[in-house]
Amino acid sequence: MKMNLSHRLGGLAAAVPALLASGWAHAQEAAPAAAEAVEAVAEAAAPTLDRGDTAWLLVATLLVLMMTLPGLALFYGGMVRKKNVLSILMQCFAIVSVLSVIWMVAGYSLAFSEGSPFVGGLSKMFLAGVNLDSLTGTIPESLFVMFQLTFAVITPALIVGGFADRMKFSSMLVFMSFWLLLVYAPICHWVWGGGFLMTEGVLDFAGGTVVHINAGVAGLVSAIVLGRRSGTGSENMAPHNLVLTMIGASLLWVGWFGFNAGSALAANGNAAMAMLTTHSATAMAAMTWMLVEWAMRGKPSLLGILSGAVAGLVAITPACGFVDLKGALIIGAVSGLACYWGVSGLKRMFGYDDALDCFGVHGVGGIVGAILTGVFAVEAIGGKTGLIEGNAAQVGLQALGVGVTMVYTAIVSYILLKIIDVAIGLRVSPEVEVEGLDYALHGETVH
Amino acid sequence: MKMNLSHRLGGLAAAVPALLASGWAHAQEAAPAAAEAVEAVAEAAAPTLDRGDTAWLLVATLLVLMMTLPGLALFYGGMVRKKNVLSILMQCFAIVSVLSVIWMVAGYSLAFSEGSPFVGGLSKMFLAGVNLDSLTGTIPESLFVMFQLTFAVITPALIVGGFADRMKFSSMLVFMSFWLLLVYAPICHWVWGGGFLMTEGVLDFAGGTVVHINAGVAGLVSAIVLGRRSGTGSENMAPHNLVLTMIGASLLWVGWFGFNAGSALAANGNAAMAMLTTHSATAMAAMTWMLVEWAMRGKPSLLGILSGAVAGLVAITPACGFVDLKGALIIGAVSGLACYWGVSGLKRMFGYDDALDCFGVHGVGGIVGAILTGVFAVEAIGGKTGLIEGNAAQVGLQALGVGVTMVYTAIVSYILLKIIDVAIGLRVSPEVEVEGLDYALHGETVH
Amino acid sequence: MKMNLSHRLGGLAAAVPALLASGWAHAQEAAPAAAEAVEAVAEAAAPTLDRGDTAWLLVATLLVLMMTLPGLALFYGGMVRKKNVLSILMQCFAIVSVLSVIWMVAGYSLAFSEGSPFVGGLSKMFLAGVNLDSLTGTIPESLFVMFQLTFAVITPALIVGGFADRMKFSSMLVFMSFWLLLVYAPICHWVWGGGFLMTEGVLDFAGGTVVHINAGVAGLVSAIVLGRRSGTGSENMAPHNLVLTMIGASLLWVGWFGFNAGSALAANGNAAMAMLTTHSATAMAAMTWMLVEWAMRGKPSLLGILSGAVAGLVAITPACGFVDLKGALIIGAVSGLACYWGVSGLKRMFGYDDALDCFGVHGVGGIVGAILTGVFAVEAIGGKTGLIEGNAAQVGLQALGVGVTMVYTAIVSYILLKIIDVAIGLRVSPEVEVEGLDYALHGETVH
Amino acid sequence: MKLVMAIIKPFKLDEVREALTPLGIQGLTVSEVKGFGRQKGQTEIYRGAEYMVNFLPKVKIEVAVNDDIVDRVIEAIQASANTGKIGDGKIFVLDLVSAVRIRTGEKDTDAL
Amino acid sequence: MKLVMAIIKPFKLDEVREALTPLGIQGLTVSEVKGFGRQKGQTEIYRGAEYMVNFLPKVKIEVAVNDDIVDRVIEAIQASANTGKIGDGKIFVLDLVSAVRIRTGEKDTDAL
Amino acid sequence: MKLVMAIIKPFKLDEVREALTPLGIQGLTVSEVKGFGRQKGQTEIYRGAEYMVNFLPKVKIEVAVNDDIVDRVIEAIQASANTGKIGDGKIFVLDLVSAVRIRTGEKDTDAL
Ligand SMILES: Nc1ncnc2c1ncn2[C@@H]1O[C@H](COP(=O)(O)OP(=O)(O)O)[C@@H](O)[C@H]1O
Ligand SMILES: Nc1ncnc2c1ncn2[C@@H]1O[C@H](COP(=O)(O)OP(=O)(O)O)[C@@H](O)[C@H]1O
Ligand SMILES: Nc1ncnc2c1ncn2[C@@H]1O[C@H](COP(=O)(O)OP(=O)(O)O)[C@@H](O)[C@H]1O
Repeated sequence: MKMNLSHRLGGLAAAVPALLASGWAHAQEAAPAAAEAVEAVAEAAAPTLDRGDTAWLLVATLLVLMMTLPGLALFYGGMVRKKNVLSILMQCFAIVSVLSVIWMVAGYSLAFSEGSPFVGGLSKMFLAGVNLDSLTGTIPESLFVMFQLTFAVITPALIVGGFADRMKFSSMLVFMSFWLLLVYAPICHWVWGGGFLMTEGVLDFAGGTVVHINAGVAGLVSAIVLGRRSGTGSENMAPHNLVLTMIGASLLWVGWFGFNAGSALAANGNAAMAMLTTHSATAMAAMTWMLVEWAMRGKPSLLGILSGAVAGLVAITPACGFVDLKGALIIGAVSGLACYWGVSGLKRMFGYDDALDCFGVHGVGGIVGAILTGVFAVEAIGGKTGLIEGNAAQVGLQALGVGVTMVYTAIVSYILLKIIDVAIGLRVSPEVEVEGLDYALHGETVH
Repeated sequence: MKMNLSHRLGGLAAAVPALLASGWAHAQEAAPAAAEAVEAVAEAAAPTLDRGDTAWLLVATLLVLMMTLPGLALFYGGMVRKKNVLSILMQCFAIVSVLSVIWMVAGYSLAFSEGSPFVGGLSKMFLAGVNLDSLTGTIPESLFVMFQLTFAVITPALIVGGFADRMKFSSMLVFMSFWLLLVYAPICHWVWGGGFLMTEGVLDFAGGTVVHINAGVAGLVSAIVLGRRSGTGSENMAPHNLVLTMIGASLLWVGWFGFNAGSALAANGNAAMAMLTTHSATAMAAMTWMLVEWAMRGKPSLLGILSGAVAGLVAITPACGFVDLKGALIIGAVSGLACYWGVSGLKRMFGYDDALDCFGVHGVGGIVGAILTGVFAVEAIGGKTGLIEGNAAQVGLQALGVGVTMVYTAIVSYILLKIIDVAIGLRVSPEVEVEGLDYALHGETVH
Repeated sequence: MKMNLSHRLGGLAAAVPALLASGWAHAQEAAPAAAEAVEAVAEAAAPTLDRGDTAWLLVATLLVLMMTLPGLALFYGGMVRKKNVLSILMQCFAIVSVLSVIWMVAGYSLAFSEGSPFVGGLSKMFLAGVNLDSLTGTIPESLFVMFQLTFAVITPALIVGGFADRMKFSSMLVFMSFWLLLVYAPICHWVWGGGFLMTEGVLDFAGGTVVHINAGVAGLVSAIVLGRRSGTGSENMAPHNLVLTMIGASLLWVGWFGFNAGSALAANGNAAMAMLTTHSATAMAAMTWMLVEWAMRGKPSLLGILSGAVAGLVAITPACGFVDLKGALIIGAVSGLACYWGVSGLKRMFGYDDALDCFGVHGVGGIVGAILTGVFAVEAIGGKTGLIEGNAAQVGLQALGVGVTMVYTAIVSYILLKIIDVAIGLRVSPEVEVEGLDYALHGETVH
Repeated sequence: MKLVMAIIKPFKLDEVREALTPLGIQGLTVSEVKGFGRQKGQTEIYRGAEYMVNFLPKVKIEVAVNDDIVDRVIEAIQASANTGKIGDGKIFVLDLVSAVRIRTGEKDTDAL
Repeated sequence: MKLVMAIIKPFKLDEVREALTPLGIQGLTVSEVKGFGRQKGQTEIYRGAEYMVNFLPKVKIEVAVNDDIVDRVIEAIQASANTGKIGDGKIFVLDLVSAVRIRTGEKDTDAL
Repeated sequence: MKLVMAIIKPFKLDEVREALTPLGIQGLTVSEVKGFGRQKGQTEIYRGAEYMVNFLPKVKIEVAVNDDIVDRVIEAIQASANTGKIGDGKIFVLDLVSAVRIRTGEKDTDAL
């Protein structure tokens, strides 16, 4: 997904309010460059289908789906108390179901059809024009639609970690549906769909910004808006079944190769190298977290090493196609440290109740990864240079990308949540929270 | 698996009794057309191996295996009471083991070697002639054998849902072994192996008829022959662990891409489009079931949305290579509704105890999918037209395919079960049922 | 991985002590032939990347990772008592994390760079020279590094079965780190990296010797050195949750296609045939174990059929690219029988406490498979002949390969364990063992 | 008042509950317990080896009743929980000093 | 001495424990039980069908106390476990013949 | 007859059972409970944070015995369940009004 398009970042300051104000106005005339860039990419792509690439992307797509169902659902589900585990699974499953439909109907079009630099158009609603022979690069466009869909559904599912155990199921669905259209689709357009954000200079191989920082910030905002879980501090909130969390983390690790190596959109050396850097950073981050926790708490925990692995996966996501082994190992180590601090020091410092550490891991890890991509990018791997090869400016560009995304997603997520709160309420009643969401909201329990 | 062969459907009326009467008689002279058609297919296939296609089919094969082990086993296992969960896993695992051997020894030959229009021959027993260089289309024949095997073992495993919690393990194995040879192999031959059933006109892309209607009806018959579980109505039969069911449903969803997109037997636009329609119908069906249940019962349940997803997967199976996005979404919505009714209204109406809703989901969903394939087939996707493009006759043809399969599998399954009942008994004793099959039959429990 | 290199087996007698004595001395001048052979292989390999092969190997790699995480971890985790399940998962996860880093830093170089016939060199430390365009055969070398890594981490993870429930976590990590470098890397070099062991005559398609016999023997040695679990004989040691074991076994089965068919390093007829023989042997072994247990104990158990499947997978590993269907079925049946005896008769005979039957399944199954490869190899499949085609000598060669590996791994594992025992102690205190490793070592429990 | 505590085979729970209803028993409390007793020798199969299980799953029923129906309660439990096979369990009767219904604060007989 | 046994709604456990601390109660024992009583009609949803759940999850607290504080203990439990809704549970009081602290061998009042 | 109820550390269960056998005890009933007491401060680690666990896993043994051996039973339990560390648990003794063996209908002493 290295579709880094030339565009003036100058328009940025005006862009966010403009977008909010004009809703889905397609400020088409404002950004002809983006549209041209999309065409250029289309032209550059070889016009024939490659069956090896297609085979790999078919698999990569289902791997990313597996990351959410059952991967992430189990990762999160094992961490809550027993009375809420089914609610987590339900939320993830419903997000995938409902948002998949929305993606097909309008999301893909808003993200990837020609539009303004800020958002795509409506010309591909209901996938108009995506037929049997349409190609994106060397793979069928229908496959590209599906591959992108899996990213579009896992991002909202990640947010669940922020508001777990206390949000109404109905409000959650409403929030997610609008969030997909108002936050995810535009940011996806900025970065991969011909939008204004990612000029040639900003690097994000597989979605550190679009997916992880985006979800991490939205999770943090929802944790703050909803408030702390009742019982925090007094009740035993320890994860009820880390076996589930371990299965989830493992499937995330395995599936992430589809996410990262799949983002090469081909079965070639780039994909293979992305797999190698992804795996190295992950292993290093897991090991680092384990050692730090061992040193600080006296015992290395399973939850710790699993969290470390996910931290590494997050951080290497933007970098995996640009850095070499050494860069990957350093990114892994730094992200293990940083996210350990994110879930302990940082969270305690501000006192928000990011229930499953959506921001502590995905937000912090995403930021670390995006910045370090600017440090460790080497020409031999991804054709781009970073700080260590003398291109100090890259770090600043990366920081800019991070900042814009954080601001936009924070503001829009906050407004959305507040509107829904007024309209139908965000939080379940205290009785429901005590009784458990499984039984109260879904009429089921784990026996 | 779009091997739709020209043949007179006229022979049908005579065919079923003839087959039953003559056993494995190869009425070769009765149907030269089929044999020719098989040859034609063989010739038409490109004579060289494509490594991209092969890569995809290697993966698709293991995905379909994963659908059964552990997918379906967990999906079903989570729904029974805790005392029976291991028995479900054991049944699925034993079915895969024993029936894989039978498939290699004789099943593949009966389904795919040259024979009569009603059943294949014995020339490929022990895979005679399947050597390193044999091809089926652009993939190795050995891979085609394996791909087909995974279909041949999941179909019987689906039937387990009908007689769960009360069938003897030994009788189950005997029943399944004969069922593979007497029901599955012939029907598979009719549809994909050059048999009489599927003339050019009847559409079944990935096995809605062969797999789902077939299993659904056999499950219903076994539920009726075995009778209700003791304790039905009085005892709490609620699923003991929906976490397992959710893992299972997720692996079914993910694995089903191997099933449906794999059935293109190539890594091309057809496979990609089949993946897209499969995913869309599934998401839509899951959402529909959730909404209906929410409206009717006041709460959306996890089991409901999971059931909806499976309903959608079943219904889109025959259609996935023939319909476009809109068709897929409609098929999804209709199947969600229909199967919701199948597991509640229909089951209550007749009072049979289809324990895990094998017929309610796979039977009803399979029928809905087969018929709607005839409605929504569009030329641009699969080269075939349906009702909406003016070809009303297609719906009739689809109904015929459904009817023939239902009648054949119902009759033969019934006879088989009755014979086994007389010979060695079908049902465990009431004490065993109360104690639980796990401990009574397998000497193990979940602690 | 059929990289069978010509080399005099004559050097063998001297080799083992020499290696032990000289540590990492690279007796380069002693074995120029090996180095040449490596070059020859490199030359023979087509110099262009094949995207179909690459797609398949990307998938095969993640499948083998999935075999360990979560596959093997769950397979083992379900078999222990509830108080130790997290410790098993933790050990597997930590092994993958730490050893992946070590593999990248030094392991790959010791196994696959040019060196002596006994061990590779240090020239590829930190993957020096593995860049975007390096190829191994038709796939990127970075992918080959990753594929091999997954073998290098599952092998130590298998050993966990031998010392489960009683080894200190810290000592376990130290042991595994050195074991990777001192045992796995050299043996891997002997067999696949241009080393002295596997002359053209000795057959091992996917690692029966390197992985399974190696791990089985190391597990046995550690079981003996650590001693029996406290409570053996008196306490109820029955598996606490066979649902986990079943999920694990299923993922092993599915993932093993990556292991075995992936070892063809291509998406072609060899891979497909390896998949077919792998599946057939596994199904046969599972069925055989089930029937034997049924006959001997009166009940077929889930743990039994799962163990049978793993036995079959192990035994077919060295054979899968050389034998045909009949050979595979026989290997399956024999391994089912042999491993059943391995976990019952053999273990009882000697009274060691191989907790999760690491030797009983992987050791015994590996030996059976290696020897029978020499019996059933047929020219039509793998280009090699075995006993049944008149080449009786092959059996002797296979036995030699088995013997050398067993002796080397037994000696070095034993010395390593003894050193660690003196230095930091191997075994947890009796109180910790009673309390459970989960809480005592990791501060966590399953609620 | 008495507290009747019965240890029974798990699958007899529903029958026992139904046997108590005609006596006017409106509530009872149930726990899963493990019993050690004369009933022995059950084994679990574990990889070809067999496993002696010392503790068997039982269900404990606790029901507070008025003195006047104690005997009929005991009889009803004994009749409904009986299979005639070893391991059927025991009934123990304890004196109950007082009882309170939390919701209303009602005492003793009114609380049952 | 008395053994006070209370059957309460699970989510009231923490409140009850906190209500007992001021009375000098230093220990208690808790078990998960299932209650059958007047509180009825809860259902689980199961594939569009509904399921009557006869037994509801409750928590049983057992606490051994000196005779002099029994009444206050009962009051404290009743007050803290009360929601006013059906199914709040019961308190039963039994006579305690003796008590021993295993660690020290202390007896009766000293053992509590 | 008495009902002896002991709350012990879980890993002491087998030892206690073995200590009771020589006294002629042929049966007992065991449940998993959670104990709150002086033993405190255990923590679970949770993502770098620590978690105070208030309730510790304990095992409750209930055994009905004849009056003549009550003292020896108490001693045996106290001796075998003792580790000398805080949290070893308690033994409570209750009066048993009657006992019935469900299988045979035998009463009281014969029922044990
Ligand atoms: N003395 C006892 N005290 C408490 N519980 C007992 C006692 N004896 C038996 N039990 C309980 O009763 C159950 C059945 O007892 P057992 O001796 O196996 O058979 P039976 O009741 O038919 O004589 C035991 O599993 C145990 O739970
Ligand atoms: N006679 C009884 N003996 C033992 N436990 C009882 C008895 N009656 C009620 N219980 C317990 O008390 C709980 C609450 O009783 P219930 O009748 O539902 O409501 P309430 O206590 O408000 O009258 C029950 O679930 C059961 O556990
Ligand atoms: N008053 C009491 N009533 C009932 N159970 C008690 C009481 N006091 C203690 N217990 C039980 O005994 C266990 C051990 O008590 P604790 O105070 O921790 O240590 P010790 O027995 O060594 O004094 C507790 O966990 C609890 O289960």
